[in-house]
Amino acid sequence: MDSFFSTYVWPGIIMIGQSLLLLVCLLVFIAYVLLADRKIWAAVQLRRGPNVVGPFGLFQSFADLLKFVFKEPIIPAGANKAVFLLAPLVTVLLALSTWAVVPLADGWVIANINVGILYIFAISSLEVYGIIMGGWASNSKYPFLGALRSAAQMVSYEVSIGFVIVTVLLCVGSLNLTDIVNAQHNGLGTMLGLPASFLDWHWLSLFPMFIVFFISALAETNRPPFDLPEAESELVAGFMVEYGSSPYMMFMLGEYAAVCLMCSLTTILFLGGWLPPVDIWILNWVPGIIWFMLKACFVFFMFAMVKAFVPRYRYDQLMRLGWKVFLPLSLAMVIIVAFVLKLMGWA
Amino acid sequence: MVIGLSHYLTVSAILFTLGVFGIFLNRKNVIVILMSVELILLAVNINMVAFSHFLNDIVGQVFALLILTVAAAEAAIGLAILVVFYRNRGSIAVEDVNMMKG
Amino acid sequence: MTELLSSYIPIAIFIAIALVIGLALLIAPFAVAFKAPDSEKLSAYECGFNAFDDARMKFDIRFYLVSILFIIFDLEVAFLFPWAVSFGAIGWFGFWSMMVFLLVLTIGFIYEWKKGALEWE
Amino acid sequence: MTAETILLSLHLSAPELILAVGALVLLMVGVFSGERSGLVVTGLAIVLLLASGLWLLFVPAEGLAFGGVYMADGFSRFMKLVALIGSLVALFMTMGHARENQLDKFEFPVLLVLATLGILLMISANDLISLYLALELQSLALYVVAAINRDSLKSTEAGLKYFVLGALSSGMLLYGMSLVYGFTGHTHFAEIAQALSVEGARSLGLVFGLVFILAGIAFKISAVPFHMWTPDVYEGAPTPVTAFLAAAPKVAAMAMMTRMVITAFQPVLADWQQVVVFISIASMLLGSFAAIGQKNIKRLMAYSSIGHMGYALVGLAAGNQTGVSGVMLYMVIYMIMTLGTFAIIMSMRRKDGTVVENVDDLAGLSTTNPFMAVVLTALMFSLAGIPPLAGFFAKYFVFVAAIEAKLYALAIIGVLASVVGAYYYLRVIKLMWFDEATGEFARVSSSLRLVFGLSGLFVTAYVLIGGPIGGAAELAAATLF
Amino acid sequence: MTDWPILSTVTFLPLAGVVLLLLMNGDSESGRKNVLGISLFTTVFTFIVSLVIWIGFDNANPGFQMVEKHDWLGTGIGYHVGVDGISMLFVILTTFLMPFCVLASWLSIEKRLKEYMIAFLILETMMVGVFVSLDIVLFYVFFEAGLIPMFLIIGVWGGRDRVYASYKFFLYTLLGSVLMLLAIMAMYWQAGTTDITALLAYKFPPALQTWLWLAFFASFAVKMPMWPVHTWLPDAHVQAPTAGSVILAGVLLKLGGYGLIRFSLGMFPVASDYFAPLVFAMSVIAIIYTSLVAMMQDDIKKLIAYSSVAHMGYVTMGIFAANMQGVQGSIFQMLSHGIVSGALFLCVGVVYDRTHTREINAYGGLVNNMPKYAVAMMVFTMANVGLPGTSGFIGEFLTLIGVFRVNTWVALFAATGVILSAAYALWLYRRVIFGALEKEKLKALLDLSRREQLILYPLVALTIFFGVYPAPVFDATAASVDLLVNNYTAAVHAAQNVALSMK
Repeated sequence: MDSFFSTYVWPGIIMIGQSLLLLVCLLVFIAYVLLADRKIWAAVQLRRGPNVVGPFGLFQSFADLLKFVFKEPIIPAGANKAVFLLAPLVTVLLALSTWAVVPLADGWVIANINVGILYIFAISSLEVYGIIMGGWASNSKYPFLGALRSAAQMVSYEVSIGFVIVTVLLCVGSLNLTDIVNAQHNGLGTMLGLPASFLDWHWLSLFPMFIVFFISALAETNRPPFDLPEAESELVAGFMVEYGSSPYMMFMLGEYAAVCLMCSLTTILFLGGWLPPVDIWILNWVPGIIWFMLKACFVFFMFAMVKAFVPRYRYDQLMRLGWKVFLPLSLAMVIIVAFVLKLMGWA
Repeated sequence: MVIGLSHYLTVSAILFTLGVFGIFLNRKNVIVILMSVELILLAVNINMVAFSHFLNDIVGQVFALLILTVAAAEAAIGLAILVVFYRNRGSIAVEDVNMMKG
Repeated sequence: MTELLSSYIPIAIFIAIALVIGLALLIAPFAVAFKAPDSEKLSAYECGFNAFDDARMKFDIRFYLVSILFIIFDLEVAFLFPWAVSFGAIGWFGFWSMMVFLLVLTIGFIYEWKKGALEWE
Repeated sequence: MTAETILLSLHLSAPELILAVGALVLLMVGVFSGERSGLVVTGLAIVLLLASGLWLLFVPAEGLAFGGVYMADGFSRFMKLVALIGSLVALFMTMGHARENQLDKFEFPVLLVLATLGILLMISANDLISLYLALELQSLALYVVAAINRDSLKSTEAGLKYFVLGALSSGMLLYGMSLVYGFTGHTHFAEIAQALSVEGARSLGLVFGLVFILAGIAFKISAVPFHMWTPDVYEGAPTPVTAFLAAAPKVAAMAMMTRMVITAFQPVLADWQQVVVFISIASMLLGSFAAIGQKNIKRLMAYSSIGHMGYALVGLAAGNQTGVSGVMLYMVIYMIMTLGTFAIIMSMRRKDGTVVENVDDLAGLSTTNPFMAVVLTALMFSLAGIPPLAGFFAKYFVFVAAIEAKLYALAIIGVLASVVGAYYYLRVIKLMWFDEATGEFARVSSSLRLVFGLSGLFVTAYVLIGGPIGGAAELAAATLF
Repeated sequence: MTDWPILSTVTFLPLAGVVLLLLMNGDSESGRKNVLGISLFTTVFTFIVSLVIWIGFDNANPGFQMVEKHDWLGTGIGYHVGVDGISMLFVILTTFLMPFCVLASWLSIEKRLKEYMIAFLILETMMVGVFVSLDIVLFYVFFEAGLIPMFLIIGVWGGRDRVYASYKFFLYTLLGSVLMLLAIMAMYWQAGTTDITALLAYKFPPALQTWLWLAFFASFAVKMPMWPVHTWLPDAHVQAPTAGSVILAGVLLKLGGYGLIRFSLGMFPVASDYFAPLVFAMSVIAIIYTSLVAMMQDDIKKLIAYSSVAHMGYVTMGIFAANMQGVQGSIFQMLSHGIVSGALFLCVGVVYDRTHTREINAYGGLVNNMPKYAVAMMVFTMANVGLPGTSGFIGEFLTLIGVFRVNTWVALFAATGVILSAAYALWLYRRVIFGALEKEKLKALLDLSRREQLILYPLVALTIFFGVYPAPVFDATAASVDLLVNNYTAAVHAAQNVALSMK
């Protein structure tokens, strides 16, 4: 009986606790990311943004949550009800479940599986299902077209994301996310004789890929300037037109969870994850999670700034960028990186 | 309960049977047929991977990867043909694929 | 096997909890919110008009083309992943094998490009 | 892999490499020179096929390549040459006839080259994986080719049917392969054979696998009970495509099946022999009886091909060296007869340009176009297996093998079916010679006339030239044993 | 001379004529003349060349002569030809009948003469080929290949029901012969060779012999034709053009008889002995039954066709009597029947060309305005009946003696056939030739033209010549038949001894 508890029950409870902790933190974090997004945008436009609920509007997101929950849920008469309701659930579920493998610091991960990046790649590919389902189930023209556009856009950029990841993998040689971060202990900088620093991270050695990844991440998550699926002037609110109440909120939640994931992924792949910028004792003393959060927030800040600064793309420009620029570019980079690695004997 | 090879094989056999029946019994939509075909290939992949694991032999997994690829290509071509057929016929119901008989 | 599986159990638990949260959010308004549906409210959004026909209409073939292209390139990535991971171990033979593969794909890509499969409008 | 083994592999697979590289180059040539480059690309494709064939002919290289998944031996060389001739002729026939079936796209020759590449690889495949990939390469190209006339309902329907049943057959084949892999632990033919020759290795799962594999291949060679696609696809696909479908892919599938059962499954001969015997009998009977009522000549040829596959399988069922050489010879002769017949079917157009496909449209051909009538008569008698034409010798060698293997019932049913089969071939001849003409055909293009002329010459002159061909087949078959 | 491949020359000489014809334009009037000229020249020349075979033939040698042997199609199939006493005369018969066929078609074939002649010349090659082949596959090839031209001849140039008749002819014969094909394969597998000389020397195990015998018999019985698979023959005869009927009756039926002697008797003696009673029964039924049927016919050609079946009954009977008289009689009967029945069909052709009917009732009293014709026809009718002094008598008489030595009852029943044949043949003659010349249409008929005289008179002469002096034939056949019969008897005795010792 004792062993039963020690082998099954306690680890189980620990796992549940860990998961709950991460999810709650994540949701709270998303709430503030949402707020930050609005605030940054407002700041750029010299507005104040939400500032009523709580000090500096800090509780705005929670107020929104309550509002959504108490709104009347509408399911259009022509809609396919089950699929209509399943769509937001799928979106949220998939967006959240990717987080199970993201290491927030060395060892701070729910499941340290050896194919972490593959898992993320796979689950995030599935996210398009939520959108397609939502657009199709609404049985209305705007959501339908919005969903199609959205899906096409997401898959277009997923291809280049895949290639980018391949270049990183070429340098690392492992699919484990922790390994990927640890591999950035030494790189370009240490080769030049410098101590381990931010120059070793992949953003420098794979700079073009870093840019491609960043922009593709924007497109993949339907962030501005690639938010065509919900371009108000053309398609009102894209695939979400018919949604209201908490299903609508769940789409938003899923979207922001995906954005946060992309930020973390950028951090892990290119910005050295939880590694300090310079390998000195004082910075090493700061917990890894702090560095990780700082870097992720920085990336999100870039996301928000892009949203604020860059005008929206036209759909054909967007597709052209994805297929005719990023795809060849990243493909070429894969070849170049592989060739250089092989030639220099680094791999 | 230990999950053994025979369990995988049973699942795969069931999937395979479903796929085959899906092709022959389905009277409604050609898309369903395409999905049945995919189901068959998935059954095969389960077999392959399961055997590969229990035989401790990597070849099965390599095979499975190749099957996946080919299945994708096959699906792409199948859908393309279905699209042109739809353009000509205006329907993808199975009973409408009946120009030629005998 | 068990070792491999056990590393996935946390994921399963995690997903289960995420599912619970998601379901809770989804069901909450149906449980607590005020409801007064009418036919106008339940009709599809159409800028003020009634819908002419079914919304699930024919759509541009390009979407289809894009999805096909995606499948092809995504699978290419599926081959690239293991190649990249074991890059150090496979030598020049492995390198050139993949280059040939990529060459074939590139040729396909050029074909699509020239055929206009990547053009929108 | 050392540099030498790689070079050796490349050397062994040079015919395929020529096609592979060539196909890619052709695709680029086509796409960069615009939509109207069909004829140029077709010409270049023919050059490619010729180059590959000449290499095969003049650079004899034998051995295993790419870690054993590719086998170049006498058998593969012989069958590849045959298949290449089939592809070449089919492609040649489309020249000048491309416009009416929308075959003037440059993709068409490229697809045919790719299909041919798949065919060559199928013949050489010595491992389940390479076999599957080769088969799919061929099939995928053919699915597209069958539906290539995008504006024709018939063509697209043919493509759809071909695709659905082809995909199903691939699925069954794969399922069988997975079982065979699972129960023997190998995918390499030689290793499978070795694993099977151990006492007690033959399990139920393996037998299931074997049956599924045979069923999958039976689809590809359109043998009963997996023949349903054949008549529809033959009828629906554009005629040049049908001509192609009926020729080289059949040769390749038969070669593939032969290599597989002879090298990989030799230890369980008793198991697959039953299946092959059954398939063979069913095909022969169905091919003979179902063809009787057909009005469309392409459908007629479809049933004819079903029947002929049944006869070819008689040789395979024997499972001995005589049988294999019989199968090889059968495929050569069958292919040439089929190509000739399809060249004639392609010539069936009225003076106002309409294409006719009914058997009745051949009425009185002997008065309106005696040359064509004589050739078609020779081809029909040959298909019926009447000496001294080539078709007789094809049947003779497979039946000798069956007798040698003591499959008397199979042989008796086979010859009786051939008598029934003769009935519907006679119908075609009767229409041409005994009936009054209902209309005249337009002038036949010289390329088609060349094809069916040569085909007719082959079937009649086989008695003179058959010796060396038979000798080559025997030598080639010996390499499998 | 000895080195010259004379048999191949004779076999393939007609094909040279075919090549010449292919180069001609047969449509115009002059083209027609040329076609006829070339065909006639080819056939006559072939006949003359074939006579060289007879001249060079060594009567004392029972084995095969003028042998040629080459490798051919691998897997043991060789090109091997030669003649012995049994086959040599059939070659001559074939080449002899061909010029008559050409002459008979001179006017009666109105359309597509060129193709017609080509078909005939190809047919000639095939028929000669059958008789000279010494390789069993080669034999089969020639045996079956003859179907193609004959099918077309009946179907294109035949009468009203030609399609039915040609199909029936083709499928019946094909069905029979595919079984033979299987037997050939089995023999090849058993003996490891397809060479007839080797197979004749090979002793097949009795059980296998039974099956092989049945398979071969199926083919030859259809070809002969024997009752009850004879029904294709009347149809084919009636529908075929005159020359087609001549060849059919004159040569093609002999292929069956030749095959029975060469293969059934020569290679499967034990089985032949075992099945002989069956053959006797079938032969007797054939003789009596078909003779009775022949009496009921209103169509001249059909009547002759049934009489052919009856005559073939004697042949099979004689062969399976398996003694010197029986076999020699059969061979003689076949040769004689080749000439006589051919000639009878030519006679029918003569009047058919004039009146375009074959109804017996449409004729009567022809002796009045066609005396020469009446005489010629009388000779042939008598020969058909088997009147002493004509060639028909010798064959029938010898076969009956042969059978008598084996089984009295069979001989007795068969002998009634002689009476029956006299009845129908004479009745036919009476109805056509004698009586009053009443019918208006007939009154204008002219007697034999030069061409027709050229056709019929040599045949009359031959019929009588061989009836009076059959020695040349017997001289040629004796040695080979003797060898055959001896081998046969030895094999049968050996088998019986084995069977006895088993008990």
